[in-house]
Amino acid sequence: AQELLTKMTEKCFKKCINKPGTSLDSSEQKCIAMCMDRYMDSWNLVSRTYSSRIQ
Amino acid sequence: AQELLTKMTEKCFKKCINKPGTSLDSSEQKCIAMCMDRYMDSWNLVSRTYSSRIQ
Amino acid sequence: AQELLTKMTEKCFKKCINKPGTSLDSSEQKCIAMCMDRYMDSWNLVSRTYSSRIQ
Amino acid sequence: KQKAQFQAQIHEFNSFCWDKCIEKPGAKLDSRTETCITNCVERFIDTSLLITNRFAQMLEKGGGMH
Amino acid sequence: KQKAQFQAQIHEFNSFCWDKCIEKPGAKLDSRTETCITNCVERFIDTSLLITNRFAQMLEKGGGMH
Amino acid sequence: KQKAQFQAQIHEFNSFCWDKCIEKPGAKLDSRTETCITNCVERFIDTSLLITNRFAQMLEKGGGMH
Repeated sequence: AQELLTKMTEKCFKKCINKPGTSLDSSEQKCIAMCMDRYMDSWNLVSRTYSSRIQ
Repeated sequence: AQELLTKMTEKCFKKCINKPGTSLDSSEQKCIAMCMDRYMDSWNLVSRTYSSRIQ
Repeated sequence: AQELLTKMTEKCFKKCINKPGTSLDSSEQKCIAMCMDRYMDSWNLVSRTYSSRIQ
Repeated sequence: KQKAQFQAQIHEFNSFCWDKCIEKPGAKLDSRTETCITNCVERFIDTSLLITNRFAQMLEKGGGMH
Repeated sequence: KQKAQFQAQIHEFNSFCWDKCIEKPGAKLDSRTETCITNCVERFIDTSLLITNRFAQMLEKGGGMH
Repeated sequence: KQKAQFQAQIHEFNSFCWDKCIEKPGAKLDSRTETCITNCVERFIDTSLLITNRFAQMLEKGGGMH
């Protein structure tokens, strides 16, 4: 899962943190949690799509 | 040639497929074929340039 | 230091060479030297920040 | 080993199609985004096959890289 | 080996935060740029921890990847 | 092994200079694009040499990374 965690950190930082401040504020934290859920949704969808294609 | 095929796929998808649809239409296919030819032209040119430089 | 040299070359080419010409002109050379110094300043700052965080 | 390769492919597709299809992550994947991701993966595979086959033909004809 | 991993992390952070914080390299790192880099590294680590902890919780609850 | 390294360099240069020089792939590489690619590769090598030499000088003087 290391690769997944690394990619999510990079992608969600880019989407959620525009100007890095002195701490993660609550809206940034919410955005990161949501982004993480969507990234995993997308991962599952990609996995299903690819699986059905190569069968 | 694996590295070349991987890079061409990524670069030519980016150049030729703006909104991915339900199939590759004929203009997208033509664009990909042309992009692939140019990518290989460029590869050959880079190879010649680099070779003559390091000799 | 290979990784550092590779990254600096890429980052500083992007910052300093807008349209590659028939040689590196003196303003491009100055820009690259300055960019290289700032990249190492930044590397040192990142290193200190990360070190103090994981202690 | 094959499973590792499969997973590596999914990471690559997901990273690529995320950048293509996700503007701002929302409360769920809406159907438009789902369609975009599915089509992106399918067309990426099509593109890869097209390029691989065409490249194989070129090699047979002895053309291509010099 | 641990030292190599530490160095690899610094290369990754520096590359990422350079793109985020440096517009045009100047005669020195001004204080605004320094603050941007420091905050960028700190928030990147925070983001990584937040995601890793939340992911661990999901795994415990048996959710997540299917 | 040396040949693999040479090929890896070409892949890297080609990927980098493609993004720099190719807007929209056309029916052939026109002379302007060819010049752009050649200059891009040459200047990339110059930049790399400049940085490597300057770095070596810094190390000799004992400066640089702390």
